[in-house]
Amino acid sequence: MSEIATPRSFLRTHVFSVDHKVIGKQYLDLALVAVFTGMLLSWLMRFHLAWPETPVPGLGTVAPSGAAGGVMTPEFYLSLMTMHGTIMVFFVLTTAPFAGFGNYFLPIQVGASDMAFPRINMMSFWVTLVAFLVLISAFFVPEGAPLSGWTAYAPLSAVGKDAGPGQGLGQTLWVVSILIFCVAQLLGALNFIVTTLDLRTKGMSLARMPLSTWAWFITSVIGLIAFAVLMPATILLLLDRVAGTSFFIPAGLVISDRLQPHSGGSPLLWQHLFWFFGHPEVYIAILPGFGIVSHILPVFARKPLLGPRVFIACLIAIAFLSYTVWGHHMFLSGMNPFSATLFSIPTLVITIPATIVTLLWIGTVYGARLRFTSAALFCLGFISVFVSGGISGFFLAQPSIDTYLHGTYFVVGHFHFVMGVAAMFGIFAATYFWFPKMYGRMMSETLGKWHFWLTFIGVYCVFMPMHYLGLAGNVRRYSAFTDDYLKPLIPLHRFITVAALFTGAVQLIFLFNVIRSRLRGAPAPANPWQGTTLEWSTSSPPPHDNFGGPPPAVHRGPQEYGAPGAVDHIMQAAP
Amino acid sequence: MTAIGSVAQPSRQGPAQTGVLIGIATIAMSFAALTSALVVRQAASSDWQHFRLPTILYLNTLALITSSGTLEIARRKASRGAGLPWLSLTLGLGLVFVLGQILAWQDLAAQGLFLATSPSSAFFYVFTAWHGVHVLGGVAALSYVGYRMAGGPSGRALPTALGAGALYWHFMAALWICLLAILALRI
Amino acid sequence: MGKLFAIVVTVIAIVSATLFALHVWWLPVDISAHGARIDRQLNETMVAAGVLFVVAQLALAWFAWRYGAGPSSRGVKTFPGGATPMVVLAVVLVGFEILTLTFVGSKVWAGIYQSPADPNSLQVEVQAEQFAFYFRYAGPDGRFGAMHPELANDATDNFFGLDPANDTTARDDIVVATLTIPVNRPILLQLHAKDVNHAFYVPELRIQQDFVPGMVIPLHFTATQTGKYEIVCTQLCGLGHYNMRAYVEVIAPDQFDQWLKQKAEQQ
Amino acid sequence: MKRSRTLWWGGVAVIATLPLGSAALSAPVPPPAAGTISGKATYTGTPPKMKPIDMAKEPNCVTQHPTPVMTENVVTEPGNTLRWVVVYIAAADTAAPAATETVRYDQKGCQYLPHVAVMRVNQPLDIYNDDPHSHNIHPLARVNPEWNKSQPKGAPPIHATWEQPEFIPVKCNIHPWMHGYFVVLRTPHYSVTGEDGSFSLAGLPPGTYTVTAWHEQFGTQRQDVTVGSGETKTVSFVFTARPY
Repeated sequence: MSEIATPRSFLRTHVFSVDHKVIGKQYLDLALVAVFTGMLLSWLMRFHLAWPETPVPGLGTVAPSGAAGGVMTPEFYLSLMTMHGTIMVFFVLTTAPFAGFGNYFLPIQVGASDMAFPRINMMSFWVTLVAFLVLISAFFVPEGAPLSGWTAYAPLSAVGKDAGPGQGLGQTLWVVSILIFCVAQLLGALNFIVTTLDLRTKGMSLARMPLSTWAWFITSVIGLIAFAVLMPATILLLLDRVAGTSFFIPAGLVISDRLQPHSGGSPLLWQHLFWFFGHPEVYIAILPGFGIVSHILPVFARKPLLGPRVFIACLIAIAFLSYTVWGHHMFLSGMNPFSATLFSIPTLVITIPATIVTLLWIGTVYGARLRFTSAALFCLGFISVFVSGGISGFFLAQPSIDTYLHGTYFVVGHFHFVMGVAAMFGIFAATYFWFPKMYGRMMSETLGKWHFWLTFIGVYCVFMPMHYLGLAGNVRRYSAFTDDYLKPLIPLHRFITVAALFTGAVQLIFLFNVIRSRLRGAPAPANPWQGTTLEWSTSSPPPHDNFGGPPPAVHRGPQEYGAPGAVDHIMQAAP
Repeated sequence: MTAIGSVAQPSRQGPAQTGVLIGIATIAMSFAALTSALVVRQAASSDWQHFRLPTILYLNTLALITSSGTLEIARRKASRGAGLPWLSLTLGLGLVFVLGQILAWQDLAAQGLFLATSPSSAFFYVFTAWHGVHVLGGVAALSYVGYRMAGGPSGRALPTALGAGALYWHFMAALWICLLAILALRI
Repeated sequence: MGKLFAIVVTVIAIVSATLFALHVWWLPVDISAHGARIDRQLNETMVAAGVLFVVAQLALAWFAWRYGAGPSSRGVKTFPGGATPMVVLAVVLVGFEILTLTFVGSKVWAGIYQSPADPNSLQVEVQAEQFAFYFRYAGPDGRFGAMHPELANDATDNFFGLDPANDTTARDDIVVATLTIPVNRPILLQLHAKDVNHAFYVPELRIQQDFVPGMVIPLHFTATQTGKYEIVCTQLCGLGHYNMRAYVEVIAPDQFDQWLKQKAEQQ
Repeated sequence: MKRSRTLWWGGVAVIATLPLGSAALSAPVPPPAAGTISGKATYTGTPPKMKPIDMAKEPNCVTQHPTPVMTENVVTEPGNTLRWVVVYIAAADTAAPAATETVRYDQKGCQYLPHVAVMRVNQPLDIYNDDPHSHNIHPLARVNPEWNKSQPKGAPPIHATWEQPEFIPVKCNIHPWMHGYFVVLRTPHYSVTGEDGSFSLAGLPPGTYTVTAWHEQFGTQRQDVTVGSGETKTVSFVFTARPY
């Protein structure tokens, strides 16, 4: 690993490169494509919910069977919802903050010249890309994309095309895509853990690792165990679909007037296996955001994070507890009601480390000398949105209240605030913060600020009303509101749709900023934000082996800001 | 996590060792998921058709255990450059194990127990297939190490690669013994 | 810039909290015996969470307002006491709140889902199928006919797969698409699904329960007010999930007996 | 090379016109007078009691039917006659010109109109949704390729054709009581019994035919009938009805 021959051909340096920096950028580009695809789907969904009968220009030609004449059919809406959920959770929120920024910066921050197994690392990206292409191809098969949601509950997902349009080839492609994604994720997590444990430079003890590295390390440990459970679960689901086994399909099901040739399976078994992976997955999406905010906020507050060791302890507590709470997704699913009480306790206990982490951030802002760059604003936005999303979790954690709120828009508002917005704000903050280091060019701060203010206000206008809809009993995953008690809520849905279209359009500012800055951004210095961690003590962008020679030794912690005696900050690598 | 306590320098065995340990944890977790699925599925309904495990499984187990033994010998002799024949014996035994598993499948098929016939046969096939895939992965890794051993300059990395490969292989054997116990108890 | 952030966050926090407090959009009328306890639990959590929400947002806003890097370059200050007050605040405040909410909440939950049904409750079988609910009453003989999935045929209105030809108990079973129940009488529903996962949710009755194919799940409640309310499905079951609806009609007991008799004659 | 090619095509054209010419030359034999087979479909025994369809789930369907609609699987008419019985000539009539006019299949008041739509192989079929809410048409075809499409309010008609002859049950998943049949046949000689339970197959060249009568619940019956030129044969089909 020490002497890596610097590859010369374009193919080796930019496409099939084993350099963790190139792989990190490839992951981020994939996530960028995925997030705009997912956003487009959410636009179509929101527009359909607000104005179901108004034809969408051009949709009729793009999807002749799904939306003849531009008016969306219910199964087309549900297939958009399924793909929106799957693309956003897997290919954006797991790929960008963890695989994208993690791949790029973990080796540099621990002072290594590359990941422990560069070839496996490269493979993990290309396997993720294959998984994404297999998923997207589900749109173009005859019956279209699956409609069983990103949770794909059996038997709707397991029976096959009798269960409805999209449940034939489309659902099989979905299952295969997730199976391939599990392989990629396990390889990625393996690399992260080994690099963190074994390839740290001299002086880089675990206590001296930057908090973003801690977050990626703990996320990869969670990811390892979570995806190691999802993989066999998808294999069993695939066997149920194609090989006629009955792991998840009980006897005597009559679907489309046909008695299904299965017997004895348990639909709850799929829900248990899925959510055993599902809840750690939402922490895989948010913990890198924790690490990123705790890494970036001190740089702009010019003071270290309040209680970094407490923060790390909270990360570990969350990682451990995340495996004990999956049942709160299934309070009303028909499992034994006693286990609902059992699962509600760890679910409420896990709010303690989450609250501590939030209070540590707010405590860090206290007494700071905050410089409000775009990255800093997105960190503050992250804290505010995470508070809103976390607090709505209080309601859903109690089985008695979940009796009313389960399956309503309250849940949609909750997980969008925490995953859909907070994690995205983490990705935005990381982009604005690390873009100069990755591309050697500065991003436009004015565009960044416009992007922040419009998005911050926009997301509250989109997702806070969803909590009100939930309180009114508005059921989620509905493609049209024909029930009598839902009709008075349609104006609120129209408000959300307008806000969603606006907030989505605002993201084009970010896209323009990213593309323009890559081509014509001002050249970036090695340490634009006066950070102290190792990524700032090498050139922008870093040379092939990160430090142009052996990695420097490290002599102190990652956040030596505002140290007593006039020096503003001391670099980690400074002797 | 062996290296969690140690300070700065990369651990003596190198990343390969840690990588294999993490791989082992992942594979063990996936089998834990399959085992819990087996237990829940057996309790879910009364259509669990018990059948006697084909006797060839016990011969396969023997082959796998002896291959662990020969691999240990290969590791000791490797430092004196005489490890190759023992390593190829290990690979041979590994392939014998996999062929034996396929014979067990045919024995089951002869009894009319296919993948979809009953949940018990389904889990038998899934367990043996999932384990077989990982054994083949081990065979591929060890044959790559053997190729590098035979290729001449053994280099510093070889003993660690062989050590890591051996660790993985022993895990394959231990895992199979656990799986056999689970299958014997449950099916 | 920090001041703008503080203002925006404060406005957001205040507006959101007031919209919650004013019950602009709120739960529909509660017509269920156990509903009051759920509403109280929800209100308590709303107050506690609302306070936490506003305090946290305002603290963030105040610190962002106060501690921007202004011309007066004073030194940075760590939070008095470092991280320990944060941990103590979180453990005590949130921990205490969790304790009360969990303890009280589990009793409310146990009252609905863990306690056995009232012995003389009215038994109704509910079948959820792709995209409609059907309800079956035992009919005058008081016994439900056996269900045979292979005989189920929607065309002949044989939703439950009954076999009236050689199962006499099935002949008088009443199958309707509207759940008609007497007021103030405990009802015991036996939920079973014909094809995929569904759910039974009546916002006014504060009750929700998934249907799981292959299982018969009991659900009991008591309606305390007459009227016509909507039953909707909250578990994604396919393309007609949005339209999978039925009505529950809560009527006076004597009207119910008369309705039952009238339905029995139609069999 | 070019010249020889034009010669070649000229020759082919000449040969091609020969058969047309010869057909025109043969003496005009008067076409044989067409016979007809007609009759009634009746039942014996007690038919199952038809129940009113409970459309409570879709209020605007309930308002469209002042008197509740009865189930349509066994529609009995006065005089023990049966409606919706499809009577057709079993032998495929390949010489008949392909059917071109479109069969209209309508969804109105949460009902399929007509209950049984008979059409020929490859005949265009248009499915309309005249209800103020969406329907979902799911023809449960086994021989033909199966499809399942929703049709929101005001959506354009769905065009479909069927390549193979089959009795295809049609259901609407959103309204489970909605049921109908696409009867796809190879022969143009078919008739569906109406209110009076009578059918008639006209325009039959003389010959012996196996006439088949199909009812969705009481099965299929066949009879062999010979028809002379210009002759009208009456045939009746009697189905046995069971109460349950």
